[in-house]
Amino acid sequence: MTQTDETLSQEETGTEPTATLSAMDRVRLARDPQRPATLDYIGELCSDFVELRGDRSFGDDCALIGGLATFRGRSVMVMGHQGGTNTRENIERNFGMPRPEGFRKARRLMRHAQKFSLPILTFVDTSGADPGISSEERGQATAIAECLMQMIGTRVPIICTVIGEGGSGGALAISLGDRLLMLENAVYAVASPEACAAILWKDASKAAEAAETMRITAADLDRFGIIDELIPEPVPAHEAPRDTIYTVGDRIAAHLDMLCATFDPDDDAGVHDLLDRRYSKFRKIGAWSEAGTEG
Amino acid sequence: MTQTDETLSQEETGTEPTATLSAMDRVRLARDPQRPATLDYIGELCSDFVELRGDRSFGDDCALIGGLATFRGRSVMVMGHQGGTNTRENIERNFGMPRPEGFRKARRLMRHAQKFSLPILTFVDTSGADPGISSEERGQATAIAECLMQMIGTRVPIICTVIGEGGSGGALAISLGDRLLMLENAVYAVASPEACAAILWKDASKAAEAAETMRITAADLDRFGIIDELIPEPVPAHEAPRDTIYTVGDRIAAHLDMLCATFDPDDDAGVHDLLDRRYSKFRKIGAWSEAGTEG
Amino acid sequence: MRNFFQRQGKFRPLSKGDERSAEQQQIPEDLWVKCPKCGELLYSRELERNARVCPKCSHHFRLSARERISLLADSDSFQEWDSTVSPQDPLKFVDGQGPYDEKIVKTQKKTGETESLITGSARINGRPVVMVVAEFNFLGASMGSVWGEKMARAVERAVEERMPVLTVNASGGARMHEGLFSLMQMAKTIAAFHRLGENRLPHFSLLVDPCYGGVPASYATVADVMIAEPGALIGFAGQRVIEQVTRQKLPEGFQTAEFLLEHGMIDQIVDRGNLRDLISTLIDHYLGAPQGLGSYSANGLRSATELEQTVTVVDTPGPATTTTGGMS
Amino acid sequence: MRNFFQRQGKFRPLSKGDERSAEQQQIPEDLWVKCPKCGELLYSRELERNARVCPKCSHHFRLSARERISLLADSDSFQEWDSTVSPQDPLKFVDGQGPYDEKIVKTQKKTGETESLITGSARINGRPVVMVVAEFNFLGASMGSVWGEKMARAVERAVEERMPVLTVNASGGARMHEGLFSLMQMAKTIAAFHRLGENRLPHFSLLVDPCYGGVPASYATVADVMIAEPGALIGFAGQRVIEQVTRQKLPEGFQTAEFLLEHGMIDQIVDRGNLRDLISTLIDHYLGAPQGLGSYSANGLRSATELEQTVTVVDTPGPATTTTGGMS
Ligand SMILES: [Zn+2]
Ligand SMILES: [Zn+2]
Repeated sequence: MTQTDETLSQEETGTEPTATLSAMDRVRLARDPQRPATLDYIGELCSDFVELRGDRSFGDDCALIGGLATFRGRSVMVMGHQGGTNTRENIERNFGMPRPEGFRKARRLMRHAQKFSLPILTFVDTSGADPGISSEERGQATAIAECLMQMIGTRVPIICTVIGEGGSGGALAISLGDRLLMLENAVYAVASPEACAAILWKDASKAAEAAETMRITAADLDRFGIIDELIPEPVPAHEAPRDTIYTVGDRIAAHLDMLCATFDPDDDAGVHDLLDRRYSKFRKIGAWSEAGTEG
Repeated sequence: MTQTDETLSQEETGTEPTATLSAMDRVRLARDPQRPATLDYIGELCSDFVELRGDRSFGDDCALIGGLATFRGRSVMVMGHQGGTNTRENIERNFGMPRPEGFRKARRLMRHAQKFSLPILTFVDTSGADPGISSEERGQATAIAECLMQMIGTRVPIICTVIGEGGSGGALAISLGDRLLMLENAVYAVASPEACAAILWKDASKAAEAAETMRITAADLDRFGIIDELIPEPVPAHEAPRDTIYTVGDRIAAHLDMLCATFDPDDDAGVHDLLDRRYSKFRKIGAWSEAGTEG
Repeated sequence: MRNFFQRQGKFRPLSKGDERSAEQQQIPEDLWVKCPKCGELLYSRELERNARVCPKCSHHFRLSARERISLLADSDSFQEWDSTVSPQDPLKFVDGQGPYDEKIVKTQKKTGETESLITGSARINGRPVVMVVAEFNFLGASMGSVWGEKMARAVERAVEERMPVLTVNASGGARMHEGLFSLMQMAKTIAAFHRLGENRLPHFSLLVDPCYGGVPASYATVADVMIAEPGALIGFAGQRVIEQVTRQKLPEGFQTAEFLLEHGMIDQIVDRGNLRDLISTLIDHYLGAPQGLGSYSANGLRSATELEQTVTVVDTPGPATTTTGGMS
Repeated sequence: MRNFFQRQGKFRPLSKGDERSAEQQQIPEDLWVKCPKCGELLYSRELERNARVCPKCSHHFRLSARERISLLADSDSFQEWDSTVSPQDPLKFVDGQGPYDEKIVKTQKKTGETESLITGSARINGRPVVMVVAEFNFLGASMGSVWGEKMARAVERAVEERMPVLTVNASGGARMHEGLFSLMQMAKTIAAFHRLGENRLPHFSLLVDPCYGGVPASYATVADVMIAEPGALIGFAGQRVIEQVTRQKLPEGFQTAEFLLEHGMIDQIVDRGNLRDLISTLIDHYLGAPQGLGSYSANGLRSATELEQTVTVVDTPGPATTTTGGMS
């Protein structure tokens, strides 16, 4: 439960998080349909985007998209959740909730990135994995698990950014990177406040209370050492989308430069070092006690 | 178009192929429902068989089965096509014609064998890959191609044996090993004689003529250097199933001993040598001419 | 194919001849149990002797973690690890039922366990194995920080000592009281199992009823061999959640072990009485039989396909009676 | 997203304003071509100038291998390799139409090609690339020994010279006249591409109409990037075979490029006019832009998803009119 030694210090980012919003206020901001989404980040921050589609066994999931792109002079593999801004798009993209095909595509793209030593950037923005009947039939749990297993061992630098709602396993599936950045008004939770309230309070209207109690804001998660950097949003992202996007781009670039400076895909020792640090990053997350001492 | 240097010479096998049957006679023998099939070989030659099922994304295909087994004191991964001996079984096993799930399972088991350095034994016995609508929907071509791509690079010794009908791409998918053995009355063809007659003679009744012309018998393929060993069948396999099975077992064991004698999974040079020989084995198959010389 | 052999032990399954009639219905509840699948009234001690498998319909009753260990491990071979690792309350979480830290203490008293995961080493038919077992009675085997920590330690120790890992997985979902710490245990456990795989040590995952949420969506479904007990309910999203979201009726047999087998997600469904021998056979395949022990199961196992054709009783699971939470 | 930019070249697609009416129907056949999809009568030379894409409905007419090369490669950059490798007749094959060796000679005279696969090096927007193109007019682009040999040589040379490989794949199936030699070319080609992959060099596979049998069931569907032309028919088994075997009516759009995209088998469907820029962008991503050239496509490509939403004309392919052979 300590911070990654390499984390850039808060001072470097310049601005201080300002807001005094409630957790539920931030949930609403994180879900705002006008908030910049993955394709907006790719469109503004990247050139030469070539979308790569399909899981090579069943379908293509538009709720989790990805492809090759040039980011600040580097070719990278970029991927992220993508919902819609209107009903038609939302149906096409299943409200940004990936089906097994989405996770299988993500896994395929990670392997692809590894083959060609392309760093990976992910954008996390989903209320969760699709909870439908056919998703269960095609192994939603297995698809997420295989994606996680691939990601944790992928031999290239990976930077993940929570840009909106980080919902449960569907968000985690593309979050196992070397850095986890998070916008100030994004949230990241093990279950939605509504679901948590319904289960633990037996009353879905207690969502705001649940949201507060669950500690789902970037500030909370920064304090817990679960995220590596909180990216301030001086105004909510949808009110200043380009500024937000470019700020995120700058922070990703700073971390990417740092990771790539010491990374050589042909140097086995360096690759192992990358994977060892990634292992330690997740190995130490948790809060437990043992024989009187805290873990 | 030369023989593998390592191939055991015919003398060692003791018996000489005896038969003077026509190609179509052998097609009929190869298809005889009483002819020993993959599960018969596993049952007689192996102990501790643990079937491993499923492609981990859509289904389990009973037309292509496999699992862990002990063969002559060694743990191996064994797999093969499996049809049925009655209508109910044939429907369950789709007449031994794999769907994409079957090839994806085969690929999974090959990766699994590689992870644990288990040699692979395959038994080839299918009229071909399933030509149905849903198989096309789920990428029959892609599934076969991915299986081939996996097999050619699998870092363990692989011995393939054609025990019945070797039909086209569905047979090839589990045939890219370090040794290709073939029973005397088995056949191995790019298309069924019936299909070939229908396409090239515009007359399906010319199947016997097509069978002869296509050179699909073990003796033909031995002469072409495409198979590594012809295993004699003094009497047709279904008339002496145990004898046939044990003869096949002895030949597989002889080749496996030879391959394993020089194979150490932890020795990169040895593994590369194995893969280089496998590459050369297929690299040289073909008949072409160039500036007057034959290839 | 060969004979499928019977195990000699405490939990030897009853043969069909041992079945009793269901007529004696006046006996106190703690002595008699009604089978939720076939309705048969079963004498408790006999059910225990049969590894809590209904002798009439083969329904597999749930086992506690300790019962599971005594079923699978050789007598007195289980050595528990890290039993003093206990949950904390990092969020100072208070829900409709009160504070989380009080809930922990109550649950610990009620169950006699410190947490929902028990880890240790054992022998199965003489083969050393790391054994990790979920306890569903402890807050629905929800995965929190202790689960992740104990799992990571157990798997790291397996790597050090070059032992295979058997996990017995049940879960109702994430330990929501621990917030994102809970979700991150999916990452922590998958990282540990990735390391196990890099070291080419096998992981056998046994899925038992019920298994939902982050456990099957992390390490439990990417094992080298995936086994489930007959009728076990396994999935990502819980059935109530799916019904609420989709407003569709769930198909019969949805999310059962049989459903998963049909959809290619698991290798085999194995009756409780055959688990030990299957695991020890697997260990021999991956790591070789220990010196002096030889191959335990000289007669081999039948293929699962063959088995199902014979043991038809597990082919037709009744309507699922268990409801579970899960992750949405 | 950014503007999708137009290519300047011989085959620049017509803008909509250039469309002509279909009323002049009295002109000789070799000057006018009827579009099989929309029925429009098209002036041959104008169709050529539009890369043989119907300006009205976007139907992509088939191209010969040489036309394809001139469409994709920079002017005069194509250097053919191994053009003297010719087919043999190892089986002394004689079918209902006569001996195979005579058929070869006739086909060579008719087409001016020695075989159904053309290999060589070229530049695309200045980027060196190994280019391998199937010729459907040569015995239906059936894959025989020459195909395998020329492909293996080309890919081996790509490894030596560290060049990316672009394959343009059409095929009616295996060259049955060469018996099992023909089937084994699937093994030979996949082996070559496995080696390319081990050397971390990219393979771009372009699937064009029609592509069936052993070509898509080997190297052509396991490329690093899978691209198809709109409306191309692609599959394992041919449509007639499937209809005969299953006695079912094939669903609309079955085996089209759009069908494959929907089923997750390909990355993108790309209009002929945009292929060059897509390929050169891909090369830059994998191998870096050549010194001095900089990034060719400074404005970037739009995502395929975006593209489809705009270019609706390729979303609704008419009933497939092409019938093909295939492998069963
Ligand atoms: Zn019962
Ligand atoms: Zn047209």
